[in-house]
Amino acid sequence: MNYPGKGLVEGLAITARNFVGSYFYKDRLTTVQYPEERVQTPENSRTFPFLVFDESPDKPRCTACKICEVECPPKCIYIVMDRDDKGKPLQRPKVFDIDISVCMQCQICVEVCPFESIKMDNDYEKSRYGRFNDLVQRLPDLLKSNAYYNKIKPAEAAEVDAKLKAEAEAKAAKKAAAAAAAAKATAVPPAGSVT
Amino acid sequence: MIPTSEQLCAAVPGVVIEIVPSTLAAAQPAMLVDREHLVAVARYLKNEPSCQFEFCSCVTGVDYLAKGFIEVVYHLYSVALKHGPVILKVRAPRELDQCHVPSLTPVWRGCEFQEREVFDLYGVKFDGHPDLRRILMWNEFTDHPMRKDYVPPADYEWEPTPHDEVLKRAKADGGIMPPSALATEVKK
Amino acid sequence: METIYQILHTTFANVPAWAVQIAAFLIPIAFIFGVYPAIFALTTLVERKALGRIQNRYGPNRVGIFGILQPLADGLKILLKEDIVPRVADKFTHFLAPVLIVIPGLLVYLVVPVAPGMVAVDLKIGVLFALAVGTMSVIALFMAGWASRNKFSVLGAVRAVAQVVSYEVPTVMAGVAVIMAAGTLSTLTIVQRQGGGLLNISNWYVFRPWGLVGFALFIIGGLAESARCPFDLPEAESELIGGYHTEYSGFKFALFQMGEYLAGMAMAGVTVTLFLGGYMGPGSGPGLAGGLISMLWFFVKLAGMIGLNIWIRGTWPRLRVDQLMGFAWKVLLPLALVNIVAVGFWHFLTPRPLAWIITTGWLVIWFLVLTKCNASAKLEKREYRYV
Amino acid sequence: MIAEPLINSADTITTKTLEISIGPQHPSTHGVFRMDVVLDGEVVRALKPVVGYLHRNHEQLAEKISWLGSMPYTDRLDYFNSMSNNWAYALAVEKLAGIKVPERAECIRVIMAELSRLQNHASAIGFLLQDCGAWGTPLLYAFKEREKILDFFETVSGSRMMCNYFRFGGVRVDLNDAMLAMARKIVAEFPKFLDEFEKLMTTNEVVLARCQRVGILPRELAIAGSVSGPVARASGVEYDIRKVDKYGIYDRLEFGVPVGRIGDVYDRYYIRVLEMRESVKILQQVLRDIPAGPVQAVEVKLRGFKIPAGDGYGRVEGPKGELGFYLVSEGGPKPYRYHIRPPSFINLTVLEDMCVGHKVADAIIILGSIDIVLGEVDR
Repeated sequence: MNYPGKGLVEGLAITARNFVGSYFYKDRLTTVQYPEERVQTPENSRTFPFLVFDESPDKPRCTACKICEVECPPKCIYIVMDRDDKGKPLQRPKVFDIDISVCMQCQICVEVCPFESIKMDNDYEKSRYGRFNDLVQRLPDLLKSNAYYNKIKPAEAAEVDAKLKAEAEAKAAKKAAAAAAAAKATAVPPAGSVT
Repeated sequence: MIPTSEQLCAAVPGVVIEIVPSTLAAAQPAMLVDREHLVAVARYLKNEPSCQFEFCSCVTGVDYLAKGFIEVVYHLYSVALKHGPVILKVRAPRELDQCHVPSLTPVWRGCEFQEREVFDLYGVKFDGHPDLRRILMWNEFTDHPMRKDYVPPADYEWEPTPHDEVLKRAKADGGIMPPSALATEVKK
Repeated sequence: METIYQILHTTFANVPAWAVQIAAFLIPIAFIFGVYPAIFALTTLVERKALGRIQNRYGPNRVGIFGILQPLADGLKILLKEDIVPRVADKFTHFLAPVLIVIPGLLVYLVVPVAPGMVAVDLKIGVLFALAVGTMSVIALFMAGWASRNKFSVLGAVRAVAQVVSYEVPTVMAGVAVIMAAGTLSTLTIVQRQGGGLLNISNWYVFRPWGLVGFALFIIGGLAESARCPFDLPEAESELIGGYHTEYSGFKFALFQMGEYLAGMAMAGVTVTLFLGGYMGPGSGPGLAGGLISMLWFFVKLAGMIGLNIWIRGTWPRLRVDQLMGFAWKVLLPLALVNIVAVGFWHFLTPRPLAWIITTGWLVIWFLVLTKCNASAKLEKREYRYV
Repeated sequence: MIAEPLINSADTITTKTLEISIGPQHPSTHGVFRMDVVLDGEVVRALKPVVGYLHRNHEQLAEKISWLGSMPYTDRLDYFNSMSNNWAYALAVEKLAGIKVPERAECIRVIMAELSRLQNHASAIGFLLQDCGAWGTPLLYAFKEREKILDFFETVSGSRMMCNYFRFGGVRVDLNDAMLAMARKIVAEFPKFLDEFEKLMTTNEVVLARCQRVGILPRELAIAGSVSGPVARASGVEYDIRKVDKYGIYDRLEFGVPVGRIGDVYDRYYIRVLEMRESVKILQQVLRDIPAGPVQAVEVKLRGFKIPAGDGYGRVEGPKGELGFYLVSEGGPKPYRYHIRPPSFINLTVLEDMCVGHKVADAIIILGSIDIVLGEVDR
């Protein structure tokens, strides 16, 4: 039956249902009281990058090859390679700054990094009071342990660890094979022809 | 069906059409038309029953600094016959005073804002455009920013991670140098 | 007022007459200035919580348990806010407008009876006084809009004046229907006439055919007068940013909010008095106990009306200016006039069932005629084909 | 004293029109957008849109970074649906470079684009009714659905709105079973939200009074003004790029494209509701049988990716209209010219024709019905 105010009354019925429903059903009351309750961010979620180190903070995986600095679209990474007193480059960054007011969290640096050393964090509480220097994350703030990486992203970290272990074994096997070949080469000449 | 250049030459007397190929994968050849006959070709493409290109999808300006001209590209589609893009290209010399191209807004109303944008960013003046004003930049802006030889104003704000020309300019005119940029860096 | 004077005089016999007279004056004023602004504060909280719940979210629940102290916090915040007056504004009128908007809202409560004998001033022309004072806020709206020298406020002010004036006419006509039925203009006697009958409810005017139509007209008139949804055009956020109170901040803005809410509650109070039998309800009667229960009944009905306002605000979008005017003049006014004729039938046709049939038939015929010739908001035949 | 002849005051009173700028900072201009409106009382006499407040010159930025580097920037174009922006850019590059996309990646792309269309249309009609004056209720119902879809995007790509999920030749992350189950749940619950929303708003007399016969866009003007997307289809233009270009696997999916007739604000509102129902149909088909297989074409290098010299134009049916990318490459790792065909910007061309003659309140709704996003208008 179609009386003139039908649409209006149906609208009232819907809002009434939502009003009453919000007291009983969870999906009718979707607010999360932020500081007390927190939404569990999914594993893939990414905020700002951080550098991974295996054993100690002064030996990060990063070798300051600057690939991420070149590939970063908004150019927010700044790297200076560490040098010992004689000027020989050490495979380590002396300065590694990320300006998180410029970084747009696009994780291209993670994709292009050949040494799996830069990964995306999912800690989103990074607001600061200062505008200039506070928003630049320097090397000490960026360095986080591999254990932390496994804690926040278990699946991804496990995959990365497996890959690194496989590479390490392959390198070790190659080195062992090369050492064996070198040892065989030195052993053959003195003993004459050995079958 | 998409008209061939011969058919267009027949339809519009005295037009000079050159086919500009694209990559073999994209296979979207374009028709470079000279400036005088552009409007006639456009009207023909729009009103010809077999073409009916009445939907002008995209108007773009491209600055070929090395070759010395600015190119305006029109992508036309037909809504009635649903067939693919016909691409019209027209070239104008880069110097601001000679950079004139006949406007196609009288033919397709949709080009109005897009041609204003090409004028605003590239400086191509469209003759016959009903309301040629700047659309994206503010009115007092004099330059045309998308040209390849455009030099942005040297306003070095605080930038903790400076790179290449910003770093050079900061060192040159003594801008505020963030500590990390001062770290001595020996060229590899 | 006289009853309070009697009560005081008997209890404090030895106090001189003039002191009792002053006390009898001050108590109702204190009651009005105390209770209704408190209800306003509570309504802002209840509105925000109810709208929140409608929209699947909590309302304010941080200040005090369940947000009870939120009105206090808002009041304090508004007090501390800087009061910006535009340089080009007409200073005096800009200052006077918020004051003038609150006064009519409070004056209407003088004639609204809260309990038997408990009415601030028992005017013989109560209803006329209430409706006349109600429209005084229009002048304040226009003063605010014009004084702030802002194009959007002028647009809002012009809309406010047009809307309140054009909705005042059908509302007054609907009030005339009740006055004819009750035979008096005094609100106290109107409420007494609606008493008696089954459980003090069956005699309410809303249960008469013409009363129902009058009640609907009063609700729509009340919404339009206090510029609440779906008639909140004067301060339509999406078009005019803030309408007449765009250039107000700080406590003047709070006065505007209070003026609007008080006007809305005043209209709700008058509607309750005229149609829902004021303080009449099961168990209400003279004497201390009956008085308290009747006061409870009055405030329950008032809360119901405010709840309806909030419910509508959470659901319906707003009308456009010309539709708003058309609706008032082309639909509501004829309906109100027809309603008066219906009351005439009701009064002179003594056998009750015959009266019921004639008036109901008359009203229904006219209702159909009006909706037929004003058929604007109907879904046109629309066909969508799939390509 | 000779009595003056009676003169009709209407002839002598010269009323002045009121120029107001519904300015960059205004509650219902969907971002930093300004309309200089000439009002005669309440009626709009002239309306000039003024844009450029959010102009970041994204096209010049793209000329300085690699092809992949500007993929995250495409999320910031129409920040309501970063997934279909990514697809438009990826499609243009693949068309230019001739890259083949594996089957599973195509299915994932359709899922993401249609989910992005759902949440865009839901918030578009939510905002439209917010402009009509429904104080937040429809918008928050629409946002409740949108949150579920954004949570799905965050679970898959890592960020709710700035997904940066598509790569040339496929997508970045594969969908595991948990993600697919989440997507199926969203698609199953969406029709319930739509029915409730329609009951709240579609037959509401005030909405009908406000939206019917307002801002009518005739079919010829829509085509001439290069209007695309739901705005054009509401006026009767039977043109949907998913059906015309048949990109991705849209040719294998059965879905209808709703086309209106009158082309007023109500049609544009209802076309979006019908399009949402079609998108749910598409999603159900694709989610039913997703093939296994690789998710990204192998031959695409991550760094130093070069495209042979030439130019190309690739386009996608975005929720707001035809979103196209015109790319010119000179064989180097950086694009020589990177142009975006923004649907919201071009749909504004006909805004004035629709608004003149209506009231101020209608101009606001007509703008809301076009559903513009300023990130895309100003680029």
